[in-house]
Amino acid sequence: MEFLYFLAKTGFYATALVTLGSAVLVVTLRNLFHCALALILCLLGVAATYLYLKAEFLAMIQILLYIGAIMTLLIFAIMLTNRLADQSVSQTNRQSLPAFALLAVFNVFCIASLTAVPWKINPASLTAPIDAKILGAHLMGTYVFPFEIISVVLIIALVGAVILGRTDQ
Amino acid sequence: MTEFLDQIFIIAKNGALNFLGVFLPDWMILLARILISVVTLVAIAPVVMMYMTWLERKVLGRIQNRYGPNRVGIFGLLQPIADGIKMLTKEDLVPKNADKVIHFIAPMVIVIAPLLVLAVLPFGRNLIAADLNVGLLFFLGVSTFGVIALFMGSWSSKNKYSLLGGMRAFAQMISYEIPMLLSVVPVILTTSSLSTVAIVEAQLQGKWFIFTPWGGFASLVFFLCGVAEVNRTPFDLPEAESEIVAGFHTEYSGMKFALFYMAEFISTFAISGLAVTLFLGGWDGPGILPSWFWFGLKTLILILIMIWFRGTLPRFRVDQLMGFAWKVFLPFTLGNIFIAALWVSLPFPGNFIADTIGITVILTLLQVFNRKEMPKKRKYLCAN
Amino acid sequence: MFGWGIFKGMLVTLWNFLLTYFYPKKGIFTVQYPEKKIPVAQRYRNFPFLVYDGTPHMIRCVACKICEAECPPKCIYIVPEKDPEGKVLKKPAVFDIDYAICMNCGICEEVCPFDSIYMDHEYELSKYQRTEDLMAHKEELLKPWEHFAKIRPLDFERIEAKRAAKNAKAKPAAPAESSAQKPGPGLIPPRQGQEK
Amino acid sequence: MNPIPLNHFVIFSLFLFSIGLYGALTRRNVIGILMGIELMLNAANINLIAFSRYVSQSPETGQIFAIFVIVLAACAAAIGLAIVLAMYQNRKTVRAEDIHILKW
Repeated sequence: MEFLYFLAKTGFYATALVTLGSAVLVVTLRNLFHCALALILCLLGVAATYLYLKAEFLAMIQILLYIGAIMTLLIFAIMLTNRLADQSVSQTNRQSLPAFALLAVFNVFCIASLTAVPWKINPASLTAPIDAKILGAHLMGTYVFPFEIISVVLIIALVGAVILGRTDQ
Repeated sequence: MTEFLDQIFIIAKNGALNFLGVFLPDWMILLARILISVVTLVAIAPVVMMYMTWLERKVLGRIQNRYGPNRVGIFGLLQPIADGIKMLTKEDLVPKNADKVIHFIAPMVIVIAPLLVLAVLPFGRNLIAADLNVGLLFFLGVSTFGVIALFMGSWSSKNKYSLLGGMRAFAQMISYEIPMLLSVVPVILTTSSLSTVAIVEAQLQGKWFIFTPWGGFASLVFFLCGVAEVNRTPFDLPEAESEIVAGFHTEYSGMKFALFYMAEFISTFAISGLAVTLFLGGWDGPGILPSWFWFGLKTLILILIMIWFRGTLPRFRVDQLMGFAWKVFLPFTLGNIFIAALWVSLPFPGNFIADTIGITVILTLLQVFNRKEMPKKRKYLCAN
Repeated sequence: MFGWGIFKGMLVTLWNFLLTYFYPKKGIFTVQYPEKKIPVAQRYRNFPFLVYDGTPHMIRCVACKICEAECPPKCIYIVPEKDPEGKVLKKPAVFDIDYAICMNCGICEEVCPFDSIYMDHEYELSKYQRTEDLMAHKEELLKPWEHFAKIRPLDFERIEAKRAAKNAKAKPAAPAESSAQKPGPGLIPPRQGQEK
Repeated sequence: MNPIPLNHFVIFSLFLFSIGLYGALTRRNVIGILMGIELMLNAANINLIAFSRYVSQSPETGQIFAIFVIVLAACAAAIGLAIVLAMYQNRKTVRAEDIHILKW
C-alpha cells in the first residue's frame, strides 16, 4: 500500500505543477479568451488541491461557483468587449520588469522565512471528516452573523452591478 | 436467485479481481478495481448513446405514422453503426480564421461533462462508480462544464450564427441551471445528505419523493430544467435549424459534430438517470426483478417522455424561453423549498394540509403575476 | 388551466403512436417500396413504347413519320427501311426516342393512325449516362401487344373493338368511313376497377 | 503514511499568489487585471484550508472562511465587470492606462 500513498503525493505535485503552469499562461497569453480558459484550468487545479486537503465540499463549491458563475461572467465580459481588445499591441505595460524583480525578491524572502517556522501540526484535525452537514451546522451556528452579512453584501453587489452595467435606454 | 441476479455485476467484478489477485501486487488490485468501473462506464456510454439515437428515430417515426429506420439490420438495429461510420468518413472542415486550438478542444471537453456525471449515478444496489458524499453537488458542478465547453465551440468558430447560437445556449443553460439547483434542494433537505446512494435509500419501499406534494412539482421542474439543460425540444432554440443555421455547432462536421451529438445524448441519459435517482426512487422496485433493471426501466420511460416531447411540442421563442425560467420556475422552486421544510417539520396529518395550501397559494400567485404573458384563450371565428 | 393545451397535444401523438402498433391499417400507410409497389392508375403515362404482334419482326409501325412531325420536343427519329433496290419499305430501320427530352405528353399515341405507339407504365428508368443510355433504340422500345393488354385493359378492349370493326368493313371492300365511336364503358376507369 | 508537509502547500499558494500579483500589476487589459485578482484570491483560499486542516483545533473554520472568500470574489467579479462594461460603453476603451484622470 506504500506505493499508493507515494502515487497520491506525486499526484499532488503534478496538480500543483499544472495549476502553476496554467496560472503563468493566464498572465502571459495574448488572446484574452485563451487566458480565461487557462484560468479555468487553473481553478480546476485548485479544486484538485482542495481534494488533497480532504475538503470535497469546497472542491465542488469551487467548481460550481467559481467556474460555473464567475468564469461565465468573465467570459461574457470578454466577449462583449472583444472588439476593442486588439491583440497586436503588447499586453503588458512598462512596469513588467521592475514588478518581476520585486516579486522575485518577495518570494525568496517569504520562502526563507516560512520554511524556517516549525508549524505545530495538530494530528487530530488531519483526519477529522468535514462534510456538508458539519459546515452547514457551523454556518448556521457560530457563523450565522457573517452569513447574513454576506447575503446582504451579495444583494447590494448584484444590484449595483446591474445599475452600473445597464445601458440607459 | 434474485439476490444473485441483483448483484451479478458486483460478483463478476470481484471474481475478476480475485482472479487477477493471484499474480498482481495488492495495490495494483485497488487500481484495477477503480479501472474496471471506469472502463465499463466509458465503454457503455457511447453504446447507450448510439441506441438512444436509434430509439429516438423509431419512436419519432411511429408518432408521425411511419416506420423508423428498418433497412440496416432487422429493425434498423445496425443504423447507429451506419451513422457512426458515416460520421467517421465525413470530411472534417475547420474554418480558415477559426481559433484552431479551441475549435479542436471544444468537442472533447463537451463530452467529458456528461461522462463525469455517470460516475455519480447509482445504477443498482451498491452498483455505483464513485459513492461521493457530495455526489449531487458533483453533478451540478460538472453540468456547468458543458456550458463553458459549448461556448468554447461557438466562440472559436468565429461565425456570426454560431456565436449567436452560443450566446443563446449560454443564456438558456445558465437561466435553467438555477431552477434545477433549487429544485434539488428539497430532496437534500429531506434526506439531509448529498450522496446519491443515501437519497435512494431514503426512498426505499415505494416511499418515492414524487408522491409527496412538494416532490411531484419539484420533479416536474427538475425534469423540464433537465430537458432545457440538454437543449432538447421544446427548449432546443440554440441548435434549431430554422432559427440560426445550426446554432453553436454550425462549423463542425464529421466526427466533431458527432461528439456534440454524443454529448447531448449522454447528458440526456445522465439527467433522466438523475431524475430517477432523486424523485423516482432510483433502483427501488418489487424484489423479483434485479435492482439495476428498475433503474433502467424508469430511465427508459423518462427518455421516452423526452422523445415524446420532441414529437409533439413546438419550439419556444427566445424571450418566452428565458421568461419561463425566471418568472415561473425560479419563484416556484424558492417557494417549494419552504413547503418541503413544512413537510419535514410538521407531523403526518399537518404537513399534507400545509403543503397543499402552500402549493395552491404559490400556483395562484404565479398565475396572477404572469397574467400578462399567459396566452389569451383564442376565439376561432369559424369554430362553430 | 395552464398546461391543458400541451396535455391534449401530447395525447394526440400518443394516440398516433399506439395506433401504428395496435391498429396498423388505420395508422401506418408507408409502402415498403422495393418489396411492395403502389399500383399505377390505368391512364398513367410514361415514356412511349412500340407495339408488335406476335414476333418483334411483325412491328406495326409503318414509318409514316407522323409522330416524328407531331412530337412537340422533337425527340423521335425514324429512318424507314430500304430494300436492296432502294425502294422505301413500310417498316422503320431506325426508331429512336430520346427519353431525356421526351416529356411523355402522349401526342404520338393520339396521332398514330396504325395504333403502333402507346405510353408505357414503366417508371424505374434510372440509367448511368444521360446521353447514350437515355437514347432508346428500336429494340428497347419494342413490346408485345399483350403487354398493352396487361397494363391498360380498358383501352385495349376499346382499340380491339375499333380494329375489329375496321377489318370487318375493309373485308367487304366497302368505302371506309369513320365508324361511330363505340361508347366504351366510361373512359375514366374507377380506381378500384383496375385490379381485375 | 506521513501527509504532504504543510510547507509544500504554503509554497504552492505563495507561487500562485505571486503569479496573480504579477498579472494584476502588469496586465494592460482591465479584464486581465481581474483575472490576476481571481488568482490571488484562490491562493489565499488554499492557504486558509491548508492551515485549518494542518494546524487549527477546529478544522472547519478554514473551509467556512474559504466559502466566504469565494462568495466575495463573486461580488468583486460582478462589480468589476460591471465597471468594465460601463467603461467600455462610455469611454470606448478597455485599457487600464486610458483611465488615468479622476474626473469624467
